[in-house]
Amino acid sequence: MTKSTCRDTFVIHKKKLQNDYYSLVLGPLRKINHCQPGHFIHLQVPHTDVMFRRAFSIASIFPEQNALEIIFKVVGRMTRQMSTLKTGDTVNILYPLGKSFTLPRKSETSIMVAGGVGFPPLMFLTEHMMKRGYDPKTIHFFYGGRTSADILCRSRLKRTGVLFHPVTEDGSFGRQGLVTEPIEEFIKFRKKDKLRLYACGPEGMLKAANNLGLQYHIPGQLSLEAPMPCGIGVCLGCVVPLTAGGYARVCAEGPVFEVGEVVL
Amino acid sequence: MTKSTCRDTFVIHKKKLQNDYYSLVLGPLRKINHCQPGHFIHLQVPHTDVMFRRAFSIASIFPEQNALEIIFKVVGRMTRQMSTLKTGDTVNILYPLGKSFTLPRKSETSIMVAGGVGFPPLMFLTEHMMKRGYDPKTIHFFYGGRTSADILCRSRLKRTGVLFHPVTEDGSFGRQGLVTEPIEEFIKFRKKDKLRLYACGPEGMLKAANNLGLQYHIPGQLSLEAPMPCGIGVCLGCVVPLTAGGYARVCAEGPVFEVGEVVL
Amino acid sequence: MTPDLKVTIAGVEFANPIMTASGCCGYGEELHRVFPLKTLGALVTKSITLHPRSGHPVPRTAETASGMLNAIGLANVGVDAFIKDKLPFLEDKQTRVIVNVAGSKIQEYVDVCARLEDCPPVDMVELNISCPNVDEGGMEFGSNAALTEKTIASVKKVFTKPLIAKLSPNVTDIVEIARAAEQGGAEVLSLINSVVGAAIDINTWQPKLTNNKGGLTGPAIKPIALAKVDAVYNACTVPIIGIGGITCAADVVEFMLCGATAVQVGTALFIEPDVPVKIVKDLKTYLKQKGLASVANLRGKVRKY
Amino acid sequence: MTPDLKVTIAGVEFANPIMTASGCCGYGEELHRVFPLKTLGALVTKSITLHPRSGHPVPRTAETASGMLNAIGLANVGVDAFIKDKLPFLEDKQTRVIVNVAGSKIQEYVDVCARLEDCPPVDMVELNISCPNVDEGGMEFGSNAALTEKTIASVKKVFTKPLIAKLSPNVTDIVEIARAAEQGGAEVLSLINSVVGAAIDINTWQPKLTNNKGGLTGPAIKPIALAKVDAVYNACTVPIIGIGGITCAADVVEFMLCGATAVQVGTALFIEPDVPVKIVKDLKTYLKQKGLASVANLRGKVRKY
Ligand SMILES: Cc1cc2nc3c(=O)[nH]c(=O)nc-3n(C[C@H](O)[C@H](O)[C@H](O)COP(=O)(O)OP(=O)(O)OC[C@H]3O[C@@H](n4cnc5c(N)ncnc54)[C@H](O)[C@@H]3O)c2cc1C
Ligand SMILES: Cc1cc2nc3c(=O)[nH]c(=O)nc-3n(C[C@H](O)[C@H](O)[C@H](O)COP(=O)(O)OP(=O)(O)OC[C@H]3O[C@@H](n4cnc5c(N)ncnc54)[C@H](O)[C@@H]3O)c2cc1C
Ligand SMILES: Cc1cc2nc3c(=O)[nH]c(=O)nc-3n(C[C@H](O)[C@H](O)[C@H](O)COP(=O)(O)O)c2cc1C
Ligand SMILES: Cc1cc2nc3c(=O)[nH]c(=O)nc-3n(C[C@H](O)[C@H](O)[C@H](O)COP(=O)(O)O)c2cc1C
Ligand code: FES
Ligand code: FES
Repeated sequence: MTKSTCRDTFVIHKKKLQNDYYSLVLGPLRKINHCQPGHFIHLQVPHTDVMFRRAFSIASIFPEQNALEIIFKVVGRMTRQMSTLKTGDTVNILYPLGKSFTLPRKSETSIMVAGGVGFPPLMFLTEHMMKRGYDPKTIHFFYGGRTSADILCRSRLKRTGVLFHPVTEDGSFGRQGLVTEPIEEFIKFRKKDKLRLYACGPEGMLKAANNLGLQYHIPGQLSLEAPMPCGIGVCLGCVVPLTAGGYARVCAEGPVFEVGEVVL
Repeated sequence: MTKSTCRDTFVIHKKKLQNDYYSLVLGPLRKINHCQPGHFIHLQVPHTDVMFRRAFSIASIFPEQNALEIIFKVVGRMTRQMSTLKTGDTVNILYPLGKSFTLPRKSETSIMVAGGVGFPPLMFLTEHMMKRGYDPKTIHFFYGGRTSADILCRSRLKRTGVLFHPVTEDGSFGRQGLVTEPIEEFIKFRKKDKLRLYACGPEGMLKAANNLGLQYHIPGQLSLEAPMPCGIGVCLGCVVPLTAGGYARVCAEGPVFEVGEVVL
Repeated sequence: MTPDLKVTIAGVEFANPIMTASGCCGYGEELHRVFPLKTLGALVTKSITLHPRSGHPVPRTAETASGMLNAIGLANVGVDAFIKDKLPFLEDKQTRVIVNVAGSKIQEYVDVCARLEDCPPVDMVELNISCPNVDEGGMEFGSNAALTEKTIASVKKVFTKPLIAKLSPNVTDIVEIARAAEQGGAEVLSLINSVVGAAIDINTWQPKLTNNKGGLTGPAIKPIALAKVDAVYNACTVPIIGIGGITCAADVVEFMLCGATAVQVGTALFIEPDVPVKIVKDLKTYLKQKGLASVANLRGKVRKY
Repeated sequence: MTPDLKVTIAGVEFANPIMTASGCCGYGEELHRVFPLKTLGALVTKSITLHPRSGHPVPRTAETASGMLNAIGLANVGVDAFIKDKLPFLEDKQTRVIVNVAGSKIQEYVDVCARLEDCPPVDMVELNISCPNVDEGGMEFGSNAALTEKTIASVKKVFTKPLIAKLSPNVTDIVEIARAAEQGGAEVLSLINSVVGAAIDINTWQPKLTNNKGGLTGPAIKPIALAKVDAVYNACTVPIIGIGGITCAADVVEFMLCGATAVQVGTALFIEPDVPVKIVKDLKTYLKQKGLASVANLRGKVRKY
């Protein structure tokens, strides 16, 4: 695991996406290239009454500007305060943290399973793969949300050239239903191919993706969430039970785990 | 005592004066005319890690805009955060609080003794007296500071037409020395007049003003400071010993006390 | 359907379970300038002693992380002046009046309560057997089971309205003290009083309180208070009034789930003096959202693992 | 002149008085990725038990006002794996190593310490007789004077390096326990461990910890810790390590003025993992500003009223 740095940095750019979703670009930061898809940062706003940092997946990096992007949804105390940040404001971040995704073989077909605020790391993974010369047509990006407003950065995703499969529960964008349904169809249809799963999203989605992986013997990785007091592996607060017994720390052994590795 | 209101309001205007001094105009607020010179507000910034409110003297009111002004100096935790407030930001205030100054008789000559952040309530008193038709020449405004940068709002004061006597310890503006020296000279010189003292400033200045009042039998009032958890008289944390024995609450019986009333 | 906020404690009905804590609301006059006291289930007065007390020299308070220390020193007007000058104000305010009583000897508690016995506006007395701020032994009562029982039993002989024993958290086993208070005849238990703490000024090297130490209160101590309420609720049968760090309706719900029948709000009044108004409103909203007909439906309903 | 940060405790010299608290720094590996461990006076390991423990189910932590609750359940690799897999890493890190030991029976403490006796990198052992998170009686040791003395005396027979007794704040009279620990042979006292607390989720009505209650730590408890350190310092002669809510050099100074020779930083590491670096730097600056030659000049110098 690489070293992590704890430092003040600035809001370079803030953008309201849709609904309660925001993008924040933070920098300047040293060694931005050490940030890999799956890594997260641990963020703190100064002088707030929220004592602990919050974890945010890195959504992309801008090496020329020594900056990184996170995408967040306003759901509680910290994110509400983050939504009032302005360009030039100071935040403190600890980065990069966690274990990153393992890239697929170029011969494999990747199934991205994204939901809600689980979208950012998979977008990073996808854009990273494009830079590494992967064929966009080997990536099927399934993106689920309750409604159209939950499906972020559509044009950005499309620009990568990957095969985009939006799914919404209310049918307001893309196919109607849960994202796992078309994925199972896809898996059945492409049984012969070497498939690989990458999932990040709400608990139910992760469970379903994990089950699909186990059921159809598709290797892959899941990125988990857990309340993280420390983010660096010292408090033992963020653990998840392992199928092999015992616990693993989501912040240190994860957040990226292999399909079948953890009890969801 | 009047009723007090606790409510959210906005930063209408913020201005950096000199050095670490700022002016904040807050509003809209109802019943702004209930705010009298000597009254203070109890202010809280949302979502901060500073738990208790801080007291600020009302520096002026703008009845047409239903707004009031405070002037503060950055010295600690709360004021540092207040210095980053921007127009449109929300703050919560409890107002008006405390006992206001008693106006002098029109036949009396008023000696204002202001120092540091004790200046705002005396500026309010002065401007208030002007509106009430007092002759500006009956007001001698002694204003002490360490250096020129501590003497705020000079042109505003001069505009009132009062007799302005700035004093700085380093002589960089006005007379050199402590403000109490020229006041004593003035008192000796005007012994025959009916004088009245109004003082607000650092502890040493208040002590000196109180002593001058006692020594030369000049009636008057002092506005005190004390750490104020509640500001409304219920915690008994802000007390000051009375010369008659016992304690008075600075927030409720004060902050304005008669010369000779309290033990300084 | 508006949820029912009424609670009955020891036969006395309260309009709602929100009370203001002793020492944080004076004798009611100042708060009434910020909001009408009838908003409250009850007002609990500052501790009353037999003789007037002017309290400790300043500084008497210090801010700490999400809390404060205080060592006011039981400053109060004394029972006679209280009855004469302060109690009449509370008579027509349409809220229940609980008088908190402190003393340094058992006889002092008895004497004060005997005088309150004949005051109709007084609905209950809360015995502060747990104040950490008097040298004469204020805290001793509350950290000794036998003394606790004896103090309460002695007061019961002269005071016939319901008696609340206010417990100290500064003990190894609060259940032991709670049981002793029950045994002594306390109809209600209130907890917690403040937690002993200290703070030092690193510039002057002096304690931040002239009393050297004081009582820690405010949101910082809420988890401590909840654990104590839970422990006492599981061991005793009398109703409990939960106190400690309450600032919002969600906090009230936490205390009630742990077994409190009512709660007292203290330090939060310094931060937001009209916070009881908001709490009562938000508590109603919470009950509605949860489809509960009465606030009593929350009591003790925590679903332990 | 650079002020001297060195402190000597029970004959062992520490480069500075800043240690990381047990359970908040693992076995050192993770923190070393954020800052070099030689910055520290000492690292105190997570509590080590005779057998490995996986700990309580999640949720194990909950955020509270200026603090947190935890009920990790003494998750650790067990003494054998610790000695084999974890201790070697600490050997060349140029910091002192204090191994925190927990158990549910006296014999367990003895067995673990006996194995640590022959491990050269171990400079001291800290006995956690105060962990509130194990049912088998973890806390009982620390709230009973006789048991405290006996536990320590038993360990002393097999462990010859200096022994620290870590005290619980959840007692009526910490001085009684401190004296018993001293009596048993503890060369050092460290205090405080976490304060018992609870929190309830008002949506699910379940406790926020699967253990139902847990230990409160962080800035919220600093005033409590300071009062306890002050009390013990005035009653005992052995050196004290102050613990509880420390986040900055100013906090360290407060603890030292109250009598601590060194301090441990716990929860603050979760908020700012490299905070010890800043504390050491700021402590130097403070001493310079005050014209003090050594950090030892602060010890016990509080000027009481
Ligand atoms: C590795 C990792 C990566 C992450 N990446 C992202 C990301 O890219 N984007 C993103 O937006 N978020 C991400 N998160 C989540 C993020 O860290 C925060 O948890 C989230 O933003 C909420 O923080 P908050 O302070 O706003 O909400 P909080 O106030 O902490 O509340 C969080 C949610 O839980 C609920 N809640 C609060 N308290 C309780 C309680 N006691 N019981 C039950 N529910 C409660 C709230 O209602 C709210 O819905 C990630 C988390 C992890 C661990
Ligand atoms: C009635 C009244 C009116 C007031 N009017 C004004 C006004 O008009 N303008 C204005 O600027 N202020 C005014 N004040 C003062 C104001 O309320 C605040 O106290 C002040 O602004 C400092 O707040 P802070 O949080 O920034 O500083 P804090 O962090 O509270 O620190 C305040 C000062 O005390 C020092 N300090 C902090 N902690 C300690 C300690 N433990 N021991 C010793 N010293 C310490 C700090 O270094 C700093 O100098 C008034 C106060 C009162 C009571
Ligand atoms: C400034 C202050 C004064 C207090 N005075 C008393 C008192 O006189 N008698 C008493 O029983 N409790 C007193 N208390 C304790 C409170 O009633 C309450 O038990 C404690 O503050 C915890 O509640 P909180 O966290 O909501 O403040 C006082 C508390 C504060 C903060
Ligand atoms: C997550 C967590 C785990 C802890 N584990 C232990 C432990 O295993 N053994 C122990 O003696 N103390 C343990 N503690 C207590 C700390 O060592 C320390 O005494 C306490 O946290 C107070 O210090 P703080 O406020 O700086 O955190 C733990 C504390 C926390 C927050
Ligand atoms: S968040 Fe502390 S160990 Fe993972
Ligand atoms: S500030 Fe509370 S009584 Fe004055």
